[in-house]
Amino acid sequence: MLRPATVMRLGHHMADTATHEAHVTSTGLSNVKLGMWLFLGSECLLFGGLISTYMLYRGRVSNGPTPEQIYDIPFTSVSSFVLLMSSLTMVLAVAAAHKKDDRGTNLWLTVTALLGATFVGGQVYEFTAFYNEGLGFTTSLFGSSFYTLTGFHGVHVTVGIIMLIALVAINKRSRVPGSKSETVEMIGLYWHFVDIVWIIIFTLVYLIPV
Amino acid sequence: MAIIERPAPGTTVPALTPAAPAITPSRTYGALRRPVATTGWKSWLFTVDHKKLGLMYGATALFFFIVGGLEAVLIRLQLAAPDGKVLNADLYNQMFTMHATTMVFLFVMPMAAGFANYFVPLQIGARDVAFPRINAFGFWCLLAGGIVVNLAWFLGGAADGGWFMYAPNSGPVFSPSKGVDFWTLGLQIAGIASLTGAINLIVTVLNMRAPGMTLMKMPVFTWMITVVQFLLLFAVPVITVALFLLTFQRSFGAQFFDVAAGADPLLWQHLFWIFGHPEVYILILPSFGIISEVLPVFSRKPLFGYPFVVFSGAAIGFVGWGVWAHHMFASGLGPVSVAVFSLATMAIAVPTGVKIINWTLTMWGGKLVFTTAMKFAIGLVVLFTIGGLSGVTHSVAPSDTQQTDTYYIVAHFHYVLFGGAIFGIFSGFYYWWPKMFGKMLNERLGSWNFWLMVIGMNMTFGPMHILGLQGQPRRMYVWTEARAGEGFFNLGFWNLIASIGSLILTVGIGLFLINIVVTARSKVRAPLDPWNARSLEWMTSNPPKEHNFDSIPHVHHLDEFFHRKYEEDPTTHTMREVASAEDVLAELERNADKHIHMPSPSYWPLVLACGMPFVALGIIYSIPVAIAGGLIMLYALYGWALEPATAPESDFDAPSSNGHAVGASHG
Amino acid sequence: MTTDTTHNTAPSHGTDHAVEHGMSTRGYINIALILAAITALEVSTYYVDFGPLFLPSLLIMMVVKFFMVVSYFMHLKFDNKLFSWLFYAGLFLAVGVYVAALATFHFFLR
Amino acid sequence: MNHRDSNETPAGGRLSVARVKAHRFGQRALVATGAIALLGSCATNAPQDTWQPKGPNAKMIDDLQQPVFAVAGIIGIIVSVAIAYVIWRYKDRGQPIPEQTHGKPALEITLTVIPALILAVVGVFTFRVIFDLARTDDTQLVINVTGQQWWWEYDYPVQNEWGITQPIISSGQLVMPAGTKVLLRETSRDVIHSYWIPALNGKRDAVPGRIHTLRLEADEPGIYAGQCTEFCGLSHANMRMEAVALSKEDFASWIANQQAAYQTPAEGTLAKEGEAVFLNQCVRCHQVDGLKRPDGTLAIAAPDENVWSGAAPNLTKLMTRNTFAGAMFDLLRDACRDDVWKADSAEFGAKYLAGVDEACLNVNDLRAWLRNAPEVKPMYANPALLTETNGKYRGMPNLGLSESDIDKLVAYLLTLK
Repeated sequence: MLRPATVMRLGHHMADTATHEAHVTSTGLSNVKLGMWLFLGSECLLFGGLISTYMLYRGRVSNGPTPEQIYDIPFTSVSSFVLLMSSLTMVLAVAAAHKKDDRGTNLWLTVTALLGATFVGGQVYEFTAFYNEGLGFTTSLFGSSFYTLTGFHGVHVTVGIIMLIALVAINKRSRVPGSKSETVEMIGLYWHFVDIVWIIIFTLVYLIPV
Repeated sequence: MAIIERPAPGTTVPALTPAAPAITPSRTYGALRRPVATTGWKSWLFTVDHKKLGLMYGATALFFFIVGGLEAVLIRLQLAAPDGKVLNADLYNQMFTMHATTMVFLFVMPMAAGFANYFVPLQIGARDVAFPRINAFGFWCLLAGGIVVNLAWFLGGAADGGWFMYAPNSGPVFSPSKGVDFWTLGLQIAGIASLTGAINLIVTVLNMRAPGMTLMKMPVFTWMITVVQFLLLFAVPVITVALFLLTFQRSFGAQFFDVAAGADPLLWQHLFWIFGHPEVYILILPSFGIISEVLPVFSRKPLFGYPFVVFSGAAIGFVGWGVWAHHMFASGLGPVSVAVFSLATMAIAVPTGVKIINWTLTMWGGKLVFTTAMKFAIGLVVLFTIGGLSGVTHSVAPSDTQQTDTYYIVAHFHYVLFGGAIFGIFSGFYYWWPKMFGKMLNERLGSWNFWLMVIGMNMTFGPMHILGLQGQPRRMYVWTEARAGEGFFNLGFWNLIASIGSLILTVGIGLFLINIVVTARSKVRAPLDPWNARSLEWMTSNPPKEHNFDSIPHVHHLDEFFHRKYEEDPTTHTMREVASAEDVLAELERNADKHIHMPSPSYWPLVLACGMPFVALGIIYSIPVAIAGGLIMLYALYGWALEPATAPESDFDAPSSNGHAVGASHG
Repeated sequence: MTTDTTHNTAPSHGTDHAVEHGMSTRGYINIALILAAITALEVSTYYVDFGPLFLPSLLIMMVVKFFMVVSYFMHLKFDNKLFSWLFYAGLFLAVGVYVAALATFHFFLR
Repeated sequence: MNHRDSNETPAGGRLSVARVKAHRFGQRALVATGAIALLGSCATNAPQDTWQPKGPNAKMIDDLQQPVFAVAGIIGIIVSVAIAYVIWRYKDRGQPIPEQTHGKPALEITLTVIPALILAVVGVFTFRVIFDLARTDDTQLVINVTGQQWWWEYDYPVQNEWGITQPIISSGQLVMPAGTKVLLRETSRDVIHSYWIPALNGKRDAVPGRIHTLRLEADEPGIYAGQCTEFCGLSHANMRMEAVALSKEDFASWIANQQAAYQTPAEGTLAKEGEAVFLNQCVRCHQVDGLKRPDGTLAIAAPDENVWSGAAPNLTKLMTRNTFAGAMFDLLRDACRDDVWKADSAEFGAKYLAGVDEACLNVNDLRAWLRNAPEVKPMYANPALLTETNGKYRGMPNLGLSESDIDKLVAYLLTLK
């Protein structure tokens, strides 16, 4: 009979059990990574719904400006390019993390966060400009669905930036090189997903006229 | 969120060697120290144990079942006679909205989640789920969501737009009370529970199976739960979008369903039913799974055509995505769409029929033992068949235009959901009660419970077929003598029968509650293997220890436990016992693992979930409250992110308990 | 599902990891350059008239960019196929149901 | 491994015996289902019975659904009997635990293919009926139907071949010629409603911002009951409709009367005083075509300024209808109502066209309605929340009329024929 006393949640068993038993999963894949991919699959349905709502309503302008009147394609192209490049810096951060290069990881994570912040800043500027041109959240169906879609995306980017900054902070205190490499990879997946959503938004929302 | 519950293979190994000690966050960052209580209320509030959470899901669901049931009784009392006076129109509308909402989102879904939480890890031979803290968080979200939705009763009236909440009737003009706001935000919070639960259980099933348990050796209950989690994973975000649009319209003046601005009310219907139809299978498949466990056990035979049952379950899950518009045959979609969705709906009847056939053939040639669990399982097969066949009659779209929004539909889905989902859940109660609490529910009371429910259910919902075909629409707070007709099929008589039936049903369910009390007071412990069961969850004590299994069994068969107990006689091909359950268990204990580390309790899931109702109330009443809720959540996330899933000793806020085994003493 | 790896094959997955992260920094930069070039081409549709090719070319470029990021930056091309299954299941369902829903509004006939 | 797939197990042998038995049961089931159907068609049923089509569109649906019901019934009986048999036959009587057989794929596939084939056949017929019911190219008469909380407005656009030379706006009862392919063009002014006359066709939602069509055709003159079937708020239960089919001649005289000029009541009568009350109160929302104010100007109702949905029933020929308040109440006393509803198709037209006179008027309900409408028909749960509609009413408000005003109004309304 197993003594209840041996059933402990104590840390000093962690090292040996962790390296032997707990790591072996049935598929050989990481739990967190599986969970992240499932989450991203789920997010497809979320953004799909928001994009569809926008597509259905983009031409319904009972009031205020139409998309053609206010979209500033050159400006949005630049911010799209910034977000696209942040995917490159993100992937470089992941590569550095796998090489246990914490300096490189932190550098690229910071650059990614800055690029993301630039994108969000651009979005704030864009929203302000649109608002001043007469497109409020409640102005028309186009306004409501545009701000909801791009707003949801912006919130995702912002959450990503917060995670990046937090990760850099935690990483800097870590004494073990590469200890957060999987976390870096997970945030990377999230970040790239946000980028591919923008790839779709940029084409469907901005480039294709009503 | 990149929250690491268990270290992942390969990538983080160096961090965990003794030479390079891991960070101990409580020391480094000064977040709350970990809770440690192993008994008392604290051990429940901060638990991450999948069994405790399963029981908490179950208790919550049972509470809401009673609430939803009382709502249903009030509805039937109102409709017992023409021009009912029990409820006024406004209360009636709230009542049927909340009855459906409660039963769907706060009873059947969490009850299935409870069973899934408790039994999926046991059935696959795991010691916990993949993300224990997220699991706890999911439960608290569900509870928070349920409270928020029902809070509206006390704050100016509950939601009154029907559970389908069609726009524009759900807009601020046509539903001016705050009920719909509480409804959207409450369901949004409960949706987080479903989404996190889905990710958690899928990863658990994919990654944490015992050695040898391939996917095609998994018990069917686990399979069906897995299919359901995939449905939730992909369906919840769709309703999330719909609910956000409605919240933005009601609280922030967005125009999504404002027809004057050019909106199309059918957008809501599509979003709702793209979620809503998979939701139907989310409700029924767990019960299919339960009886696919119960029928083989009490037939002493394996499930007939296991791969067919598994694949038909998966097929139902998949085709279920292509049939949502059959809820909209009268909405004016145009003939092409109607024809396509009509044919797809017929197609989904085929895999459903496969299951009925397989259950029947499972019993064929068996050695049938009619325990209460078995009776409920057989009840499901018969009643679900009736519901399925009435479903086929309205897959025929033109015929559906006569039937939709009448009591015929009410009859149909109650045969499917009451006769199907709820009978399955009751079967699960009787079957798994000894496993969960170490005591067996009283079989005599169980028999009364079953028969009163069968009679009550058929008396309540059977006549609704007639009512519907005689043209009585749903969702009417009164019906009138002028449209009741005469003769055998008059509405008056059958409405009365239905109402009487609902009272019988209430007595039947009341007996179950009495049974719980009687069982809890009884001193008789359940035997180790009361049913001569077949799957892994029975290969441990009743109730299981906190770590589930002393040693993780290696799996060689579908129905591993049965095959450890029985061998085939080579001449007669019948089975004879070679080992008792006690022998099998003793074998496992002999090889007990030396070091078992379990995930540690945590404050953060509860704190994080507690922030959400504040955000919801804040959106409804005052934005600063929402900001306060957001700050609570941020603080919880901060603490969570720094806290490892399994705590180092120094983390605990009290001396470690003296090794008392947890979970065994709770009945 | 056929992605079930049994218990005893798990140790071999260390070698998968080498493949998983096999792309060099140079490779990532090349991908990014291609992505940038496609983006430039996309933006050019705003200035140059593509005629009847306008819509199809934009959609094709969008899809190419999408899958390049998913395959290379998100490693789906190199990773275990299970990840692809999970993600593409969501993507496929999303595209399927929303395109069907929009079709019932006669969205594509306008 | 002890999982063997043997074809010659005892269980397999029993199976085929059972199939023969099941077949026999199937035949009995067919007879039983037929008997139930017969019983159903003989009984006097509710007026909204969906199994008694009275026109070709509903007939098309019925012809499609009856075989489906029959097949479903038979399958249901087969399954129930099979399960009953299994329960009886394989009950634990101390037999040994049987061989652990895992299934027979061939049997399984057969039992999958059979329902699939049945459904494929059903599918083909369904397909045809869906498209037949969607036809709009053979329409003979168009009527616009607009739903609002909680009544229907019927608007007959100008169609000279039917003698409709000016638009007719009516409510409460849909009047149409029998034996004629009528096309309803439905929409709504507020929330979604659904138009449903079970004897004539299935239901079709009336959605704001969209126009949906619904074919209606009645074989015989008569009155056909219906009910709004999309949940539309507080008085959803009270939103009823009646479709009246008249012979072509009767329909022509109904049209002629609807377009006849307004006749003001004689001076000095109670009705004339009622007209003054009407002009003072009711005309804010309710239009009576041709009604003039004392100064000689036409009285034009402005419901859009007072009611959220923007319309109120046009009362021009109120007493030619048999219902009021969204068909929630009858304008006829019960005896007179039954006389019209139960008239045979030859006499029906004349009885209907006679309209409502003082002897037949359901004066109690009408007076209760005029006294305090929201009390007899729920229209808003909480008057304090009317701020959401900028103070506009949801349906008819309580006008606070005195009993003598009500006397006058009733007398006046009786002249609207």
